[in-house]
Amino acid sequence: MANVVEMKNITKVFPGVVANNNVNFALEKGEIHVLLGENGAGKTTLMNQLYGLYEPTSGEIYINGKLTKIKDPNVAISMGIGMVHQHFMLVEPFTVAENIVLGSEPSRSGGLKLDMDKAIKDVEEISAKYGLKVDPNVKVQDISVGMQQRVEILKALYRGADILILDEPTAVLTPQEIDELGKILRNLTGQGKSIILITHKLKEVMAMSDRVTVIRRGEKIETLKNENTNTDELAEIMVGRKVNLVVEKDDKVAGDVVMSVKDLQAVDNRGIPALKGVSFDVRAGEIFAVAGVDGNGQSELVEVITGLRKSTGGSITLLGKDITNRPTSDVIDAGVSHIPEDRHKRGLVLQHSLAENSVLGSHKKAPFSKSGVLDYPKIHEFCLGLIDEFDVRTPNEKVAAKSLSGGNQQKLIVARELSRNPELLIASQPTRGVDVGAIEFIHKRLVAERDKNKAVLLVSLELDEVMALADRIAVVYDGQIVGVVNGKDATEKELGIMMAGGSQKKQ
Amino acid sequence: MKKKINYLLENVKYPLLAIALAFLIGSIFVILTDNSPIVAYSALLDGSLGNIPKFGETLLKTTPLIMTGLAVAFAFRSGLFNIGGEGQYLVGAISTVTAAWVLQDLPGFILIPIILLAGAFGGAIWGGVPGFLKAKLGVHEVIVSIMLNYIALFLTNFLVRVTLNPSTLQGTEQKAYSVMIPEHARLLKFNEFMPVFGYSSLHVGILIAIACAVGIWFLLFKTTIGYEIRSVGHNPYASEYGGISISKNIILSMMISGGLAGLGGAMTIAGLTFKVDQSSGLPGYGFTGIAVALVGKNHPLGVLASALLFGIMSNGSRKMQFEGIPKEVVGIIQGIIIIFIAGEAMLKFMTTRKKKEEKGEVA
Amino acid sequence: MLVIFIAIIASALRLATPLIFAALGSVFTERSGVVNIALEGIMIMGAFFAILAMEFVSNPWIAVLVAMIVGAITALLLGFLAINLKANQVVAGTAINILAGSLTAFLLEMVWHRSGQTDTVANALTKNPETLAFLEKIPVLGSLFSGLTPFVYLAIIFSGVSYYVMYKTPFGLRIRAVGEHPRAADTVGVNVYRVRHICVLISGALAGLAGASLSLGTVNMFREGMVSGKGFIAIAAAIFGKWHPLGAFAACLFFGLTEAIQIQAASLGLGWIPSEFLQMLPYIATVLALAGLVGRAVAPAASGEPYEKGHR
Amino acid sequence: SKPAAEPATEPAAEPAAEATTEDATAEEAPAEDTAKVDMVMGMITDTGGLGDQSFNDSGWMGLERLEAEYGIERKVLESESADDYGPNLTSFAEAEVDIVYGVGFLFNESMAAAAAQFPNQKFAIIDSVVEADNVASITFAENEGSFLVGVIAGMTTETNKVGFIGGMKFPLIEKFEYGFKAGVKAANPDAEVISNYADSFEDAAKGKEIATVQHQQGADVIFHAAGGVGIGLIQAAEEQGFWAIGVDQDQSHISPERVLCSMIKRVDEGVYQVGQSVIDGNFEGGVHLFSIANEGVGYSDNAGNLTEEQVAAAEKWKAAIATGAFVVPQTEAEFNAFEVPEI
Ligand SMILES: Nc1ncnc2c1ncn2[C@@H]1O[C@H](COP(=O)(O)OP(=O)(O)OP(=O)(O)O)[C@@H](O)[C@H]1O
Ligand SMILES: Nc1ncnc2c1ncn2[C@@H]1O[C@H](COP(=O)(O)OP(=O)(O)OP(=O)(O)O)[C@@H](O)[C@H]1O
Ligand SMILES: [Mg+2]
Ligand SMILES: [Mg+2]
Repeated sequence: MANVVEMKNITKVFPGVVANNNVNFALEKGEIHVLLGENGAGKTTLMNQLYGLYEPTSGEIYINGKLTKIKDPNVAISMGIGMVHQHFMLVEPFTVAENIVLGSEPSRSGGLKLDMDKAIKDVEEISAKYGLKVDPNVKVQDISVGMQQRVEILKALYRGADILILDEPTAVLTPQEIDELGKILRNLTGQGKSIILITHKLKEVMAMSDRVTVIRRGEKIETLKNENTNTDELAEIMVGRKVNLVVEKDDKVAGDVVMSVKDLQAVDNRGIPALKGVSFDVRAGEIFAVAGVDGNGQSELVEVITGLRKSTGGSITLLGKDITNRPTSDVIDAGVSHIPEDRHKRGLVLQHSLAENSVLGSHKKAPFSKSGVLDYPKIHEFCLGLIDEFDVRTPNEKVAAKSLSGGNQQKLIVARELSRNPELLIASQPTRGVDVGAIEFIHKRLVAERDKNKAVLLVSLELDEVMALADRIAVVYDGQIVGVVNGKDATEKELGIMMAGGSQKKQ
Repeated sequence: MKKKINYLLENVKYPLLAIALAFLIGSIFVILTDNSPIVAYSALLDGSLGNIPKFGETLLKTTPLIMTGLAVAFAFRSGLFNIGGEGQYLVGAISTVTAAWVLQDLPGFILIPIILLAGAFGGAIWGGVPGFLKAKLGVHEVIVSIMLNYIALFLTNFLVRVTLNPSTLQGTEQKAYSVMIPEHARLLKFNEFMPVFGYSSLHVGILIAIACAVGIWFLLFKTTIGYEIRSVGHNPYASEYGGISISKNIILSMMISGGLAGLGGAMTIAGLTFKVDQSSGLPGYGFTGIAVALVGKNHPLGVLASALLFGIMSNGSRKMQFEGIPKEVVGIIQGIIIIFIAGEAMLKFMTTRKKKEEKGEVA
Repeated sequence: MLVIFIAIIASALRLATPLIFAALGSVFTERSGVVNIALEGIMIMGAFFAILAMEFVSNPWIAVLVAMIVGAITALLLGFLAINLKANQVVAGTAINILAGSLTAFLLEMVWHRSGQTDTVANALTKNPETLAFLEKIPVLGSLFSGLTPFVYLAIIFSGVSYYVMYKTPFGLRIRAVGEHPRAADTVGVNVYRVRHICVLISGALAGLAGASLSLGTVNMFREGMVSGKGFIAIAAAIFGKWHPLGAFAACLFFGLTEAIQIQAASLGLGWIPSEFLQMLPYIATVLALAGLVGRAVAPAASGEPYEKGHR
Repeated sequence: SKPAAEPATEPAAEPAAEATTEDATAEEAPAEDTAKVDMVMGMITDTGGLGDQSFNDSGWMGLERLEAEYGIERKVLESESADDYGPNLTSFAEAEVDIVYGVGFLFNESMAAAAAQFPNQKFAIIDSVVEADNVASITFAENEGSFLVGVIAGMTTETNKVGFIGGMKFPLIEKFEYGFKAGVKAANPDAEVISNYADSFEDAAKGKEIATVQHQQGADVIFHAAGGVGIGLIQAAEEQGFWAIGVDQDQSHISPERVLCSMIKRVDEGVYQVGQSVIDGNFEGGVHLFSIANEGVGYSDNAGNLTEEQVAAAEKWKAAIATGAFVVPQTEAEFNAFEVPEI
């Protein structure tokens, strides 16, 4: 088979970091090729060079056999390369159609008039052609993540991409959406497209791809054919050691109710009801999971509990104390810790040092402050302790949080939240976008909390995670709980049906 | 310790380079006026630092700039742009006069702190309004503070012309300025206890201003209030998540910011002018404060240095005018300095490239 | 009453005109993600160079063009600092404001050998253009048109054109994308730096025009202090109008109207109000309008943030 | 170079019609003929600065004459803000110049303080009175000059409406306003005066707007005491075809066809005379009032727009005021009580 892309001896140096070291990579026509590697291994960097966002420090790139200097995305686009970025590159207040045509707008009167009608028609056409369903007229800020993903793919296809790069496209998708994406991708290769996929999920790697290239610490380790490998081997190559992919967890009888949620109601940012009467209890010594497709009220549920959003009805009781609509600081004081779903938006003040971040939420308490004055020596000492205990990879505790990789940022957040020794730990997408090593670690800590007889509320879009960790699983659909099942008995199929709003299981 | 010195050097290296370059370019303008740059700049230095009284006058000019610079810097730290220093300064001034008139029977040691606090309080209210509207209604603080600048100006003019006019309060003829604050409400002058300050009108306000800078530094970087304000400035969502009230901190920070500017106005009244004039324009300290803050990198201690720089230029320009050099030249130099400091990246680029070239030569 | 009403409208339009140009300029830069606090300074430059140009040319329109070019060049400095050097945009703008005030005063001194003001120039643009003289014959409304200057018509036209550019052209889509999410624009091949530079240049030209409309369009001369805060009011108007060209236009008109009412206060029977309170009227009305009606103004998301390629 | 060498304004703002003999000699006297007086005289402007077309410029012209005639050296400090007044005064005093002028009544309190601090320094203040032996207070009867142009306005108006534009509502500016109103009343009891304040001495555009509005309200003669704001008035007069009356100096050069006449306030003369007394060694503190009686205020018509009849009337009132036949009002209260005397 012909190589549509060949990257030869690519080295990319950022100040102080060698992100890619002499990497060789080839993409064959019509294949789906996975790039696999831990956080910070250099996958995104490699692809950004292919797409012209960064220039390689050294090395050569051949497209369809021809040496090409890709100095900016325009060159990449003209070479038929399209990229769907790890963090979506969508302009939120724009409509779907506007986002798709941006940069290659159809126009009339010699470019003086934007032809929106044509744009909408074009979008409808390609959307039908590739089976990617979107509504061209709605604003991106109002659509689900799954649809945003499709918009991103359409953006690339609209520009005539034959080579598609997808950077962690599944991190935010539901199982069904992931399946669907798999089908879409196969459909695309069927139409002659070639695809590079970046993901951390080994199961997907096996299900979706033809070949896998593993990168570790900026260096290419191996390229394998799918049929010749398995998840355990991949994990080992990736991390450089054996990884235990199964969560070890003993049976345990749950204790008293820690948090009781009754008939909770709330609206979303647009004022549309997002929670329509949700009730459940979380007990000491159990992991209670809320599963469901993204956008069914999970985010709002967590926000209401933690005081970040006002409820419009119902009540929340924590250890017998009413905390409904209390300010966040009261909720924290009542013994709730919270690993937020979006670590950059909520979890960290990226410009602050790790030390300052390590006391966010407890900064007003002893021993970190006394009569309003912060005790920095104590804070630094405390942070160093967390870094040590949770193996946060960082030069020291004084660097800004933004200089850490996503996985390490997540570890710091987990460390901070657990260090408060909470009665209730709310963990929202705790392993989103982190590598297997870190996943293993975070999962162990969640189970340890449960084993310490604390209550854990886990909100996750990943069924694997939910099924591996949860003692009980509540499935939400359209702002309501459609059913609660025992973690041990749950099957992926059954949960999948409920997540789609399907029939309720035995009550 | 050495690290600290290095850090300091790293931070002052480029501003100093910027100043040097600006003076170099400024000399073109001096030459255009048929004057010698050497004469001009020695006049600038002599006029501002030539002897102790002159230095005193420089510090006098520096005092309000420290306050408005701190005001802007502080608000910036919480993610807010306080362009309303002008109005807050004015309201601070008029509040001081009002308080001094109403409470004139109090003894000085009580009256002086009270009138200064009144000024700070007035400024805090004036800064708090945009803070409140931003926090509660999401109204952009920039537009409200610009509007409040003018409202403060006209309100002050009205109060001076009618309510606080000596003709109203003391039965004299109508004046274009307010009543004077009583002798015992005035700040101590340096020359009253340190005769070396000679004719200089420098008053103890400069010490208060320095104390404010140190206090604000402490508040910002050593206390929970500062921690919260900086957090809100960098990431309001994360702050909210950490149990920090965004609206409380926006209001608080605008009030502190306004209070600083207001105290600046108060000290000018209590230490120098003792009255407020009817005026057709804004006093200018609020706007200069923006430049002061930004040149000082929004750091309270940086503000001290940058206010001094502005004070030197402003006071030194007197002597330059004596030498027949238009005061505009100083304005031009000020602008260029700020441009170079803003374009620090350019200077860094220029100097690092030079280093590389040097290395290349060695190799 | 009708006469007063028409007089107030004419007055409002005239007073609003310089603000409109500058506010449109602010809309362009803010929409592309650059805060242009230098409008004030650029207006001063425009006002001055329009008059200076009249020393050399006799056609006032060429002088207007010169003002726009000088405005654009001044803005180029801002663009260079803010976009290429990633300088703090407010600092850069403040520097330009300080520089512009001093530089024009300095040049005034060098050219006219005095301070304060230039000579007056002949054939300025302070009257209703002759080609539109027929408008003055319209009954009742005629008196409205007789008081308008060519700049007033230009301001109205430019508002419409700006709206069209911003919302109906591919370039406008790119401007708004660059201001909201520059990286997204970058990844689809939109040159973020170029779009921002163009917008900054446009805002400079418009602010230069605003300055010319003050000097050439009202008093045929340049005076120090003639801009006196109008650049800042224009920024406020752009925010008030939620960074929409027509919104900004309406906001400027609102400012003009309140000021016109204040001048006409006596004939409206408001003469008993102390003049200072009448002076405050436009500003108080704005704050109330913002608090009561307009409320939250969400700035373009990337406004004020330098964009760096190859960073996240 | 700037002020030190060049005249601050073109000599366009020519001396008043009733030019004094000194004026003539001032222009002729060649500097080298005169024995150079080794003196330095300093002037501090208010925040309006040089180029204000008003008292700052006028005061500077007074020093210019001293420079031309006696070869003294003149220096200027322009105040950036109101709190510069005190420090500017002290820095001149510290430099031991021979006299320091503070231009503007806002110098009042700071000059009193400086005069006490530097008892051996000679000071002079324009438009205000500071009671100290070392301060010459140069004041003007603006109401009297304004009265005369009021008379002319009252005779000129055909609509029986005239306008007044003030800079800011200062007592000083009100002296212009009520003097003017009294003059209008004296010449034309039926005429109404529309009065507006611009709250600025700079905003020419606003001046034009106010003038336009006053003209639309019927005013066909408008007087201003508003510095640069008045430039807008004169522009409006020229475009819309009504009369403007200038202030402080003869402003007919701006629009010879449309500036009817100007009210003259000879700050230059005040500065000159006090400076001369310093040179002659007979400087005296106290009030130096410049009024119609000593030609310190008046009116001028360099463009020749006044009719003989108007000039005759103005001269009649001028004589009456000079002899003290009646007192021209300078405040609202005095104006309200003002009865037009029989002359
Ligand atoms: N813009 C940049 N500036 C400096 N260093 C960078 C930059 N981008 C990436 N790096 C460095 O390059 C390394 C590789 O980063 P990259 O984003 O390619 O990792 P990745 O494999 O995509 O990780 P993840 O799975 O977390 O997305 C990082 O560890 C980081 O140190
Ligand atoms: N501007 C930058 N300067 C330096 N390093 C950077 C920069 N941007 C990213 N990096 C580095 O790139 C690496 C990967 O970052 P990235 O944001 O892709 O992490 P991630 O694990 O994918 O996180 P997330 O899941 O939040 O996307 C990190 O090591 C981070 O330190
Ligand atoms: Mg990545
Ligand atoms: Mg990632």
